Formats: sequence, C-alpha cells, structure tokens
Amino acid sequence: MPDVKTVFGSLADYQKGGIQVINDDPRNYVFSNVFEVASKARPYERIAVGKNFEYVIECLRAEGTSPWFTCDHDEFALVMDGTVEVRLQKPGAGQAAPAGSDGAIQMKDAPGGPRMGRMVCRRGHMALLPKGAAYQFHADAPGVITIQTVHGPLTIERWAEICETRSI
Amino acid sequence: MPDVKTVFGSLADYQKGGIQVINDDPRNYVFSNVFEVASKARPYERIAVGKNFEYVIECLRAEGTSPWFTCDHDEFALVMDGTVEVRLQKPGAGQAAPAGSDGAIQMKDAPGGPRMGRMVCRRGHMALLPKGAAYQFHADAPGVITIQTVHGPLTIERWAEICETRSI
Amino acid sequence: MSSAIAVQASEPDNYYGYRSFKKGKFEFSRDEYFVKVKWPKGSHLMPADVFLRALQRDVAWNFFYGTVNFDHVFGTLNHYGTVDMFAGRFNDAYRNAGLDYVETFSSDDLMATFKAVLDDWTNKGYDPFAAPEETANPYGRKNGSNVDAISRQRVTAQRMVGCAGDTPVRTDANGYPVNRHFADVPQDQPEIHAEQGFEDEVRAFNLFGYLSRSDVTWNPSVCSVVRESLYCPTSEEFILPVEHGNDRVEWFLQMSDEITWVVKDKETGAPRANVTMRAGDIAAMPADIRHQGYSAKRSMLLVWENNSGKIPELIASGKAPVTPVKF
Amino acid sequence: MSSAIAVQASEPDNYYGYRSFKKGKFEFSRDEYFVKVKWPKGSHLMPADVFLRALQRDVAWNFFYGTVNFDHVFGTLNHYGTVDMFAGRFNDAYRNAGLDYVETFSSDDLMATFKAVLDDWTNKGYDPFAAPEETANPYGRKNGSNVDAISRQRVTAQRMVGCAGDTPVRTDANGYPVNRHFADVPQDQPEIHAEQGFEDEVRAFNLFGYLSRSDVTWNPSVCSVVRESLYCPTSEEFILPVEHGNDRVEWFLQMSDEITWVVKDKETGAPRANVTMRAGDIAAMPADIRHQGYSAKRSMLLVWENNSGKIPELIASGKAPVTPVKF
Ligand SMILES: [Fe+3]
Ligand SMILES: [Fe+3]
Repeated sequence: MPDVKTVFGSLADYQKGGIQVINDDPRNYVFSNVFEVASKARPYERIAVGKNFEYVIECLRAEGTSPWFTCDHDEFALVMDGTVEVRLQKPGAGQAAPAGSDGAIQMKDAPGGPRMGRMVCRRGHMALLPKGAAYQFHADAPGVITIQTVHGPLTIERWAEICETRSI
Repeated sequence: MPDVKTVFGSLADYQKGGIQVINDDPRNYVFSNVFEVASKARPYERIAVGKNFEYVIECLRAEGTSPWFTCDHDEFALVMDGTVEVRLQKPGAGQAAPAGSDGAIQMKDAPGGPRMGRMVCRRGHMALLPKGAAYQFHADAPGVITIQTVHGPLTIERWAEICETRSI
Repeated sequence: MSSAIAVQASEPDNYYGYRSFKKGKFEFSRDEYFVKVKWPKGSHLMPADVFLRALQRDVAWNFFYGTVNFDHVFGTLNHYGTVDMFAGRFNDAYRNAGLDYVETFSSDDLMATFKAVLDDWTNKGYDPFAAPEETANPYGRKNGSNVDAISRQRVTAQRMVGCAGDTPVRTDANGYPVNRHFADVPQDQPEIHAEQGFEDEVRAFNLFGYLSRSDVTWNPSVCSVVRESLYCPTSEEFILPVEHGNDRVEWFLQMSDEITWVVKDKETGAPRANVTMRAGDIAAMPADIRHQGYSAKRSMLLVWENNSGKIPELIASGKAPVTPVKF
Repeated sequence: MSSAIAVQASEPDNYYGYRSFKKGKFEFSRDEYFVKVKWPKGSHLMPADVFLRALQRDVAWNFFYGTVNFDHVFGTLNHYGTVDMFAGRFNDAYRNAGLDYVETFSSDDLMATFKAVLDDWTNKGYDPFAAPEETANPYGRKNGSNVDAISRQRVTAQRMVGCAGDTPVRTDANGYPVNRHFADVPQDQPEIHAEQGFEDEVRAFNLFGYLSRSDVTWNPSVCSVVRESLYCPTSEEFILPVEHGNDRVEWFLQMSDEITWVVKDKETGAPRANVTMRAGDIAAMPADIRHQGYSAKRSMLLVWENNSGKIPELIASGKAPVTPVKF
C-alpha cells in the first residue's frame, strides 16, 4: 500500500456527517460532533454528548488550566485533539467526593494530599482518572477531551443546542 | 476438481422442486416438470408446458415411431431424455401446412417429397425442424422431447392436471 | 454509437485511483469496497462487486427487458430506445418517503456512461461475468483494467446455433473449454445424415455441450428463434447479479441441477415466493414480480422470452394478464 | 461448557465435504457457495461468507446484546442464559405469512452447535473476522480448517487496557502489527510520570495506536469500565456482518474516518434512516431499530454500551424510552 490517510478530526478541521431520514425523526439519534461542541464551549465545561441512563460521555474543551476535579469512581479521559497534561493528586481531608456519589465534583481548593503523578496525553491517548483521586487538566493550546463517567453535578445537558434536527 | 456431478433429469429419475409461497398463489408460476408430464402422456402427444401469447413449448413422450408432422415455420426439438431419431422429408403436393399457419399439423400420409436426411439426437441435443419440412420421430426406448413452436391444432393444454397448486 | 456522446468523468481520485462520473443529476463514485450513487434526494452504497456484476449485465444486455434492479434501490427500466435510470423507484420505503428519483436518457447516451464506468472500475484480473470462484477479488484501489472480459459480445443466433452462417458451436479450438463444473457433460454431437442439397436444413447440435463451454454466468443468449420466440439458455453459478423485473412474462426451463428463485413484488420489493427448480422443471415468472436466482453448482437454465415489442404496453395497460395461463 | 452437550452433526457430505447439522427443528447445510437453513415452515439460502462472518460474531460475542440478524431472515435473540434462534421472526413478510419460527435453547447448548458449524465450514485460509481484502475466498468445497482464526478470545478489560494485571497494550512483539490501513497512525505512548507508590493508578495508553493494531474487524471489545458503562472500541472495514437489533440504546463515537449506518425498524425491517458518521461525530442507536455499518476505509469506532441487566426488561415493557434523550 503506497500511502494511507487516516482521517481524525480536530477543532481546526472536522467534517460532520448527518442523518438521511427515510421514515424517522433525526432527534432519535441525538447526533452531535465533539469538535463542534468543544468549539462552542467554554474551557472545561463538562457537556454531555452521550447519555445512557445514569452514564454519560462528557465533552470538554481543554484550554489553559482546569479546576481541580475529584470523583468517587473511575473515569477515563480520551484526548480527541491537542496535547493535554493530566495532573493527579490525592485530595486532602474533607476534599473527597462523597462515598458512592455519581460523577465528578469541582474542588474549591487545590488538593491537600500527596502528588500521584502526571501524564502528557496526545490525540488518541486514554488516561485513567482513578477513583478517589483529584485531577486537573492543562493544555497550552485548545484541545478536546471526552470523559467516560456518570452523570454528576457538573454535567451540562444542552441537547437542543448541539444535536442535529434535520435530515440531510 | 476431483469429481463433478451434473444432475440431469430423466423419465426414470427426476426430482421436482416446488414453490414456497410467502404471499402468492402457486398457480401464478404454471410450474410443471417435463419428465413428469411425459411419464403420464401417450406417445407423441404435444402437451403445452409453456405458453407465452401464441408461442408454446410442447412436451412429447418419445416412444416408438411418431406420425409425420409438418409446419410452416421453424421449430426446434430438444431431447431431454433418451435417444431420438429425427427423420426429415419434403411433403408432397397438397401435404404442406397452410402458408403462414401456426404450429405443427399431423399428416395423413407419409410425405411424398424427397428425403432430406435424418439425425440421431441424444440428451441435450437440439435439432432444427425446418419450415416446410415433414418430420417424424423414432425412439426405441421411451424418451422426452421439448419443442419450441407456436400454438397449433395439435397443441394440448392440460394445465390443471400438470401444474403445482400447492406451496411446499 | 455516436462519438458525439459526452461522458462526464472526473480525473482519477488521488487516493483510490478511480474516476467519478456524472450522468444527469446522478453521481457515481467508488472506493476500495463500495460504489456510492448520489441523486438529488439521497445517496446509496453498494459493494463494488454487486454493482459491477449488475452493471456488466445491464451493458451486455443493452438494458434487457423491463427493470434491471442492481439491488433494492438502484437500477434501470428499459423503454427500448430510451431508458430510465432510477433510485428508490421500486422500493416501498423510498417511495413513501418521497426519496425516489427517475431520469430518462436515450439508451445510447446512458450506455456510453455505463461502459465508461465499467471500464474504469474493473481492475486487472476481475471479471464481472465470472462466478466468484473463478475470478479475482474486485476490491482495492485502482489496479489495471480488464477490457477483454467486459467487452465480450453477447451471442445472438439468427436461426439456431450451428446453422449455416449462424453462431458457431463452441470447441476447445475456438476458445471455449469445458467449465470445471461441467467436466462430466457429454460432448458428443448428434449424428447427422443429410441428403445432398439439404445440408443447410438438416442441422442439430449439442446444446448441453455448448452450455458446458460457456465462459460467463447469468448471461442469457439467443440460441434458437421461432419468430419472436427466443430460446436464451445460459449457465448459472452463485447469484444472479440483478433482481430482474420483467415487463412481460418470461419462462424458465431448468435443464440441469438446481436454482432457487427469490421472488419479490416488482413495485414494492415485498417477498412473494421462493421457487426451487430442478432438472426438468418449467415455470413462468409473472410480469408483476422481480426475481433473483441462486445456483450453488453451475447449472443450465433455458430462459424463454417473447420478444414482441407490443407486450410491455399490453401488460402495463392491463390488456394482457401478468400470468400466461389461467387454470 | 459441559462435555455432555450433544451436537447433532452428519458425516461429511460425499460431494461438498461439509457436515450438516441439526439443532432443535432447525437444519443447517452448506455447499460451495451457500448455507441453507431449514425450519418447519420454510427454508432460506445465504452466501456462505455472509453466514460465517455473522456466525463468527455471534460465537465471539456469546450472542451479544439483543438481536443478531445474520440477514433479513435468520438470527438469534439473546435472553442472557437462554437464546432464541429464529427464522422470519423480524421480517414483516414472513410474519404476515405465518412462516416465522422461533426455538429457545440454553446459551451453552446452542453455542456448542454454533462452534461446531463454524469449525466445520471455515476452510483453510479463510478468516471470518478479517476484512475481505485480507482473507481468502470463503467458497468451494471443504478444504482444511482455520481453528486459530475462529477461536480468538474477545478482549475484555476489567478496568482499562494497560492497567496492572489487565489486558496488555498491543505491540509488534506480542503479535499485533499495525494494520495496512492504519500505517500512518502515531504509535507514541503517553508520557507518564508516576510518583512512587502510585504507579498502578497513574496509567494511560494510546487507544488509537491500540486500535490500529487490531487483527479483526467489527468486534467491539471492552477497553475501559465505569461500573456498567463499557467502552467497546473496534476497528471496522467493509460491512458489519450482522444487522444488530439491540435490546437497549447503544452509542457510537466515530474516532476516525467514516461509517455509514443503514438503519431499519427492529421488528419489521423497514428502512428508517441512513446515518453517516465522520471523525468526532457521536450518535445514539435507538432501542427499536437494527443497524448495519459500511466502512470503506478501516476506521476506528467507539461502541458504548450500558451493560445493566435491568435494561432489556425496562425497554421491552415500555418503562424506559427507546431513545436516550428527549429534547
Ligand atoms: Fe429474468
Ligand atoms: Fe450494535
């Protein structure tokens, strides 16, 4: 094979597909595009782009340094565009998310526990955001992260704004 | 390829297929089997097994010597089973089929014209029965012929007796 | 065909190497696996082999009788001189959604584009007339061509194969070896004893032997003619590459082995019947259905057509019934 | 699986070399090109490759979620412990004609027969998991076997690929070279700087690189787990070998290239929509449809499933909607 071209998307360059309806409502497909959503988002808003009962996929515009988050279950961050540093630290006393709670919470202050480490992730890299850890993202240039998580207090739903409603 | 087995049918050995109806009437397919038809026919009856406006395919049980036939257009005989001798001769005065007439007629007497020749045809052989010729079949053992022709005075239609009416 | 007929073709694609084509408001493109057909109200993907096998028949048959459905969405409808190219026209769901689309062309005009597409999209080693076991993989990027395979002439006897001046019988010597699936078919010719002066009229040939030497599948070719009554025998292996919706009744006489016909409504595509035919079985295909055959072993099928130009109008207007016999 | 489970298989056929199988009142046989499925009220032919590619997924997925339609007639419906094998059950025409048929088996029991069929009917060199460009022709008479290909274990991460004690990342060394269609995909791993004692929690891996090394197509495999939320990414090329009718909503995040989903009604098979997804597109597949994907170039798809055992009943009883979000 002389050459191949795998097409990934980015904030700067994405081409949306669409729904050609035969006998249906386009809304049934809850169809959006993570690059489009991130291009219209404020940094580190956690916007749901997928929802299945209590579970969600959140889409984040990575730009600058995020607040510190923490969560009482594992989450997984997938970098869809850009380079993102993921910083992990243990929360201090009283900073952890309530036991058994759903989704991430935002921490008021920097975590008081010991540093766990950091990871530099580029497009296609998936990072574990381990249960009980505090985490912070940093991106020098705008990028896009999706997070596999549970619907929580920070999850934003704006389906009518992001989803396709028309047949192509 | 170590071995192949092409399955032809014969009076002695044929396996009919059938119609599995989903939403239909089996009669629409006018489905019969030439070996079954010939096995129940008298020698050299010309039984229609296919009809398309004025055109027909006739099925004949070849057994012994046939009457002499003649026809004012080409016909084609295809031997489906057995060995059939086809004898061709010119009709004598007054023996020819009327000009422009459809299908074969049976001659009262042996043709009065010169001999044209004869052909010995086995399974799968197709013989021209040329326009204006008299022809006679002979088969030492029972065989089956189909003839591509036009509906004529000798054509027998007995669809209700030969055709499938049930779904398998 | 006039040299003035224009074919709208792009330059070869940089990535896949195939040209794209436009005809009327239809657009055609292919990649490694699929053909994409676009029309003003929709688009449709077909595996490239499905498309090319169907296109090859439509080209070889000069649009054939009635409807040639490449699949459940795309195809052509012959008006003998002009031809409709359609998408969704014979598909209930597309019709109800208003996504169906038809455009009419002169036959020569559309044929020029179809031939160009067939030529550009057929790679070296791939023969769209052949059974899948006999030819190369049709997929991948552009890789050579196969002009010989796609430009075979369809056999059309004037009286009968083997008659004087007519289509000759097939032999090893004239390039038609016996097919692997028919290695056991007797190759003897009839004994012919013609009196002097009657050599041109005392004629017979081994039709089964002739068919055992066919180098193509699903390509009915005229072998004997009684006025408008055409015997079009053919050798069949794998799946008929089109769903044929005839504009008249046609008949099948199964001469060897077995074919199963999947029969659907011509207009809507709804299933009607599965017809299994074994050696000696003869059956009509009504004028209001479409049919697609499955033949596991290469088999011999006699397709019998009435070529009269009056019939499509008689059927379409209801003056002639869609079945040939009432009983 | 208990060794007491009986598989009803014939001796190999003298002509084609394949065994025939019976399971309940279903019968299965194959020849050079086709698989024939018989049930008390009908029978149905499928090209052998279509059948084997679907069967391979049904086996690998242990009957998966909901309905696995091998095509528009035959398939399985998972009840997680038992499984329905059906013909015509999700086909309007067969249902209206009363030709549909369902039989329920214990999953292990039916699986034993399915594995035996897959083993007997897969020839040397043919890999039903592979894309058509990557494997041999599936047709012909019985010719060897391909046990390694058909008995691949489906990957199931417990936490995340690359975590301690979990499914390892793929490398040339462990037998997963980069696929030809993904030769340009960066293979760098994330930079990881873990403080002492936190090595097991500071974990990341190159998911796109991992997928570029998949040796199978259309085989979603768990890569990360949040309770019952499973990320099942997969690499896709050519056509999804089944029409999947899920018993719950599933989600697709297209990570690279393009897939077109042909969506039909789950019960009747009537067309509903064609959904084209390009890199970054995310969409739900409702719980009342069936979907089949077309991917011209090998692409990366994230299939996201909610594995909760409560959902099928909630959907079936109407207590949960068939779409995940109203807006
Ligand atoms: Fe036809
Ligand atoms: Fe699915």
